Amino acid sequence: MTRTRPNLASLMAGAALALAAAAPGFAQDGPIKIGVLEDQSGDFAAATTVKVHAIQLAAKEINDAGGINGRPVELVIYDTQSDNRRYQEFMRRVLQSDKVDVVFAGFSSASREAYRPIVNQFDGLAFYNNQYEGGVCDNNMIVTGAVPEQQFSTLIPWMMEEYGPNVYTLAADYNFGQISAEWVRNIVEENGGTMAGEEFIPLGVSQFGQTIQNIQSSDADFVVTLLVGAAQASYYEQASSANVGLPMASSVNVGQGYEHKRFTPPSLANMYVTTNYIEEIDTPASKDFVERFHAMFPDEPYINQEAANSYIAMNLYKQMVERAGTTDHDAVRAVLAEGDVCFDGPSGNVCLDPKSQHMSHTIYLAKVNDDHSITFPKVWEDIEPYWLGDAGCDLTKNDPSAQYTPSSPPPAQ
Amino acid sequence: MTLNTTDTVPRSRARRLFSRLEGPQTMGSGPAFWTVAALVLGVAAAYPLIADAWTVGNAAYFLIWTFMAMGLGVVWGYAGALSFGQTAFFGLAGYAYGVITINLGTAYGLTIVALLLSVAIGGLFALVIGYFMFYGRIQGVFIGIVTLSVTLVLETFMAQTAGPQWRIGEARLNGFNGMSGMPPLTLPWFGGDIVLYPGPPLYYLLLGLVVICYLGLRILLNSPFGNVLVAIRENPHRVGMLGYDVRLYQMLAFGIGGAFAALSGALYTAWGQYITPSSMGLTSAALPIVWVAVGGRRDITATLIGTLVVLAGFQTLTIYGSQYALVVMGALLLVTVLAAPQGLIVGAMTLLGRLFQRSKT
Amino acid sequence: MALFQSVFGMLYQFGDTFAFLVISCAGLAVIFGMMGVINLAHGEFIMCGAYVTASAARAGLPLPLAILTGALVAGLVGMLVERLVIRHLYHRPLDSIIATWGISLIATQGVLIVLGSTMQGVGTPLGSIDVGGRSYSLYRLVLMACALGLLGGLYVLFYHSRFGVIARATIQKPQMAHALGVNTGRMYGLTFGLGAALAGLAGGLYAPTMTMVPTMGSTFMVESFVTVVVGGADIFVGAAPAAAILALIKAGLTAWYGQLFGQIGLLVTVILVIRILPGGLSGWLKGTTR
Amino acid sequence: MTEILKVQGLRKAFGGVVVANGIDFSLSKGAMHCLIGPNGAGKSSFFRLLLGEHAPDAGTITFDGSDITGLRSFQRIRRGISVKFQVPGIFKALSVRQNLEVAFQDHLHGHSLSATIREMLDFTDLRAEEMTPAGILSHGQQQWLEIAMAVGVEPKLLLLDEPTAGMSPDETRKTGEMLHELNGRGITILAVEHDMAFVEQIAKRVTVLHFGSIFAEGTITEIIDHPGVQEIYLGTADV
Repeated sequence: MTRTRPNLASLMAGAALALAAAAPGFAQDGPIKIGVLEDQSGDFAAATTVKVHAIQLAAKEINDAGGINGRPVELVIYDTQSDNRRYQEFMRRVLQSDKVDVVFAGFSSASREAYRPIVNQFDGLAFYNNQYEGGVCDNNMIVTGAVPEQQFSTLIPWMMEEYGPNVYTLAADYNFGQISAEWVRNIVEENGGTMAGEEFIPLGVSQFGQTIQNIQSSDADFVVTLLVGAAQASYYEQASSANVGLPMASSVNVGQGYEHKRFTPPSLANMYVTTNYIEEIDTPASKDFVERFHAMFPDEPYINQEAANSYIAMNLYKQMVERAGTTDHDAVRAVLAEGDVCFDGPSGNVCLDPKSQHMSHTIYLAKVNDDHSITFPKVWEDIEPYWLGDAGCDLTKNDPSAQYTPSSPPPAQ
Repeated sequence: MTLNTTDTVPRSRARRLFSRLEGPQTMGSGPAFWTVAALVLGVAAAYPLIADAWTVGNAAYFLIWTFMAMGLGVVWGYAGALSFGQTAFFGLAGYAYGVITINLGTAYGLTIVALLLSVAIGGLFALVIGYFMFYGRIQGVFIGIVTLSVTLVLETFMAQTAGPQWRIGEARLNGFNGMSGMPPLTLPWFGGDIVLYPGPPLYYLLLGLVVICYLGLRILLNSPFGNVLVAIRENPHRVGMLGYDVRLYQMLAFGIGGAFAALSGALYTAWGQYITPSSMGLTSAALPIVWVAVGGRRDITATLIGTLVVLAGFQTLTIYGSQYALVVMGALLLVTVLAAPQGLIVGAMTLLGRLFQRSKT
Repeated sequence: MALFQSVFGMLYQFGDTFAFLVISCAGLAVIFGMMGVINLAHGEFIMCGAYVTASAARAGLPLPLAILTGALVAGLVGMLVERLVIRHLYHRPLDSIIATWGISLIATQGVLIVLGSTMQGVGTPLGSIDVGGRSYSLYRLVLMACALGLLGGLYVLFYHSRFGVIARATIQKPQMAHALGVNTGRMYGLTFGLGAALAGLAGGLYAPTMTMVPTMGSTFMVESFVTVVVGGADIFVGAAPAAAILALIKAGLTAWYGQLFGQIGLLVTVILVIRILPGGLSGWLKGTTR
Repeated sequence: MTEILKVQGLRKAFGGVVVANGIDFSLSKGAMHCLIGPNGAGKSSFFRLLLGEHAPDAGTITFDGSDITGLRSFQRIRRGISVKFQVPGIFKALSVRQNLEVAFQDHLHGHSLSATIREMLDFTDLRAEEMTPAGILSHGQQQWLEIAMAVGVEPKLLLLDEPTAGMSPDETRKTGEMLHELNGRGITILAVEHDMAFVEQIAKRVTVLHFGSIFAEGTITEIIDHPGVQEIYLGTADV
């Protein structure tokens, strides 16, 4: 109805210009820009604000030491408000408008899946520094968080040996819970145990009367709790007041949401968690890390495993760029493919696996005592993220950009 | 506000249609309004030539949501039924687009077919829910409760479909983490398909769609159908006593609103190649109501402008105001309801109109 | 013995769900039933009560007193909110939904900014009892008693007290009450405050059993809305049987099909009830007795 | 003369309250008829039954030769029954013109719609208020607007529930003239009315309703002279 439309040719030219401008910058001068998308408000803020601080700490240390290849690090930080849509908006913004060299992004798996298509579209490079259900085989992603095979292949056999072969799993009814429960089930079977029960709880449920009764009437020796979110965390208080009295095993609690600090003792007593870092670890490297952290952020409530992973990821990226001599993603990945990208940090020595671009970990078994203090009955070193590589994901050869699970593995080559 | 009715005899069907672009149900009429509208459209069309790629893609993203808002404007502002569950149709269409495109691929413009099918599925589902409600004499706030319950049931159900058994053909529903891997809209073109990633081409497609939908709604709302809708909002009993089947009109309006929400949902999925159950959750369900309420629900122009302003405003607030964004959002709602119950944009337009009138006389 | 054990178990689960529904919906039911206002900030009044209770208890107040303090503070906040916002919206019920949702946003995020993302809770008191080889939390039994006490107390308050008679008269015939010299504005304020206080009481009672986060109120919302809607406008005739029926449905579905079906069952029930009994249970019960 | 409306054995009870107790009533084409009776006599309920807002427990309603007992309200309206309520049932936020458009657009289009609207504006003397929101008209004007809306659907039978309630004597007289004109055009009119002067002005015949039954029927003078009517009507009305 108006005649103001530009003609098609000029339109296409404009579009081409715009697209060319959108391609990731290859300038080798000026600062290295790092995008940070983490939830500083909303449901997840309790566990993720500390990740931003860890990245800021690493950036400061790197800059104080002369930057990466002489170029300073510059952070571009957005609050994603625990909202998947904000991840979509801001991932496009950091890649297209801020033209960052690398992004550190995401807490929930849903948020990662929300931004992953955008990273793929712009061929960006993103670090996901969270423990999760595993299985992401994507050339544009580097994952430093622990995955189920690392946490459960250590935790479950140890618990079965200590307390008995009958296992009851209580898991959040979504991807993380279901896939983790699948891992638990498989490992229990491999080790000759039996599942005394398995129950899935919808997100947001806060009343556990029936569940507690189900557990009590089963003959479980211990309960694997894979509960997520503030509402579901009410389980511990309610189970404790009903005097369930069974030991608990978990891969999510303590290491992430520091429930032992937030809940009133003894609701979490006798819980065992496999984590790759928590601030109670008393190695010299860890103590030093906590000290430096508190020097910069004196009011930090807790330094969790995600904070350590974020800090480690910054240093791994620094190393890869220095060895590649550029921030170009192909060059950086070529360094990763050499298979010797390692870093001896607060959680011990870790290395990146070229096939899956996931990270090996030292896994600490943390036990919550009656007064909610932490002891470490067991430590496993150099636990590999083996499953993806064994299942057929090899990012040095091809890039399916998909997420696999034990029940839907990569297609046979 | 200028009231304008055409007394002239429309000579043809087309003339009559265009005469309905203006009318008492929509604000803005006369050469001044249309000149401004044309100018705005001109600026919008020239926008990609001056703005950078991200800004254009981001503007396209904002445009995606306006359909759901305009649909809610019809249902709530014009037909008087506050639906809290437009996201049910949004989400359903999003998943439908994903399932269809993942299974059929992008050849022969099939993504466009998938888009249309998704809108039809969302619209049909809305008609079914509308039939259930309006023919069951559900009224007032209970419409909000039923629609909210519907969207929460869908969310709760979709959130637990992570297992491998939940697949439709090639498409895995993938539970709470959301479905991904669907292609963006793809136009068949000589010498290779045009893939509409967020950028100028998608922006122009969406801008065109917004113009078509906006003008189409103006015509619809000023038509006899729109007259009856507004009359139902004012006094449903009387409308029935004028010989109209009120339930049928309400159901149709609800179906239209649902189809618009579905259009947003399918476009959103194509835009981000991702759809998640939380897009049907409580927070998402409330957002369209905020846009429409703040902009002004009783006028489609105000709804359109208000939605864009609120979306852009809150994103800016999130970028610069961080965690205070949600507080400001709540405060804005309170201020709107208490100080400008007809909506901020309608309030501003009325004020402007009054000033304009005064300066003329 | 096994029979006794399972019967007691089922009764306990039913009572537990019943208590949760009654306690969490009472405040909403008073505000919706008496004033016709849909209060989307209901969950935030619950959160307010819970936070105040936890703070007071950890400051050394005995738990019952702390819970009452929580209810009182929530009630006062409710009266303030009524004064500033709700009062202007009695003739615009849809707008009051939006306004209360705005309040809810401000409260949730405001608490997050001011008090941080979590708060340490108070442990559940009273320990557990053993019945037939299973242990049950004693505090949950107290909650069941509280639910019954709450229903009784409200009945007495609204049908056998001066406040209740005036309140019901004011809400049914405001002009008449005004003409009779009742300060109707104050009655609205008090009624809304009572609803908020009941929400605060719910928060206080459940504070020892839950995680304390700014969004904790939202976990009460679905259940309380479902109960109020199924109950219908008259909370005394409708809410108690609605809670009983819903508790049966939810506890039954959860026991036999798991938590997912318990959740979905509630939502489907509310849709069907609205469709079949537009006036809710109370409308239906009254209709058949007229 | 043929019957336009025939009601046989109409019964309706709400719980224990009987609002229609076997009403037999008929109305011939072209009549101008008034329905009177004390408060609670069942006049409004009778209208609701005729309009299909309540379903009767027993009895049939025949309109213009066909049984409409099972039809929904809007279907009855489409057959040619129209109604004007006691409280003006207009669309207050819409302009006078829009009110009329909504009323007429279902069967009129384009030129004939505009012509009818103009005619009705003249008929009700609302020409000057065409663009005024109906909510700010005077009470009498609102009543006339609704009469115009009710007439515009071209009814065969027009039901009026206290058309002059709240009107000034001058407005009442003018309303009576309007009704005579409409009746002259062939519209059958059935009105519930309290104002006996107005009844005298318009009605040829009057039916008295009492406790849900027909108590008496006849010309206005017959009814006024009827001793029983005076007793029940005045007796109750005076309280």
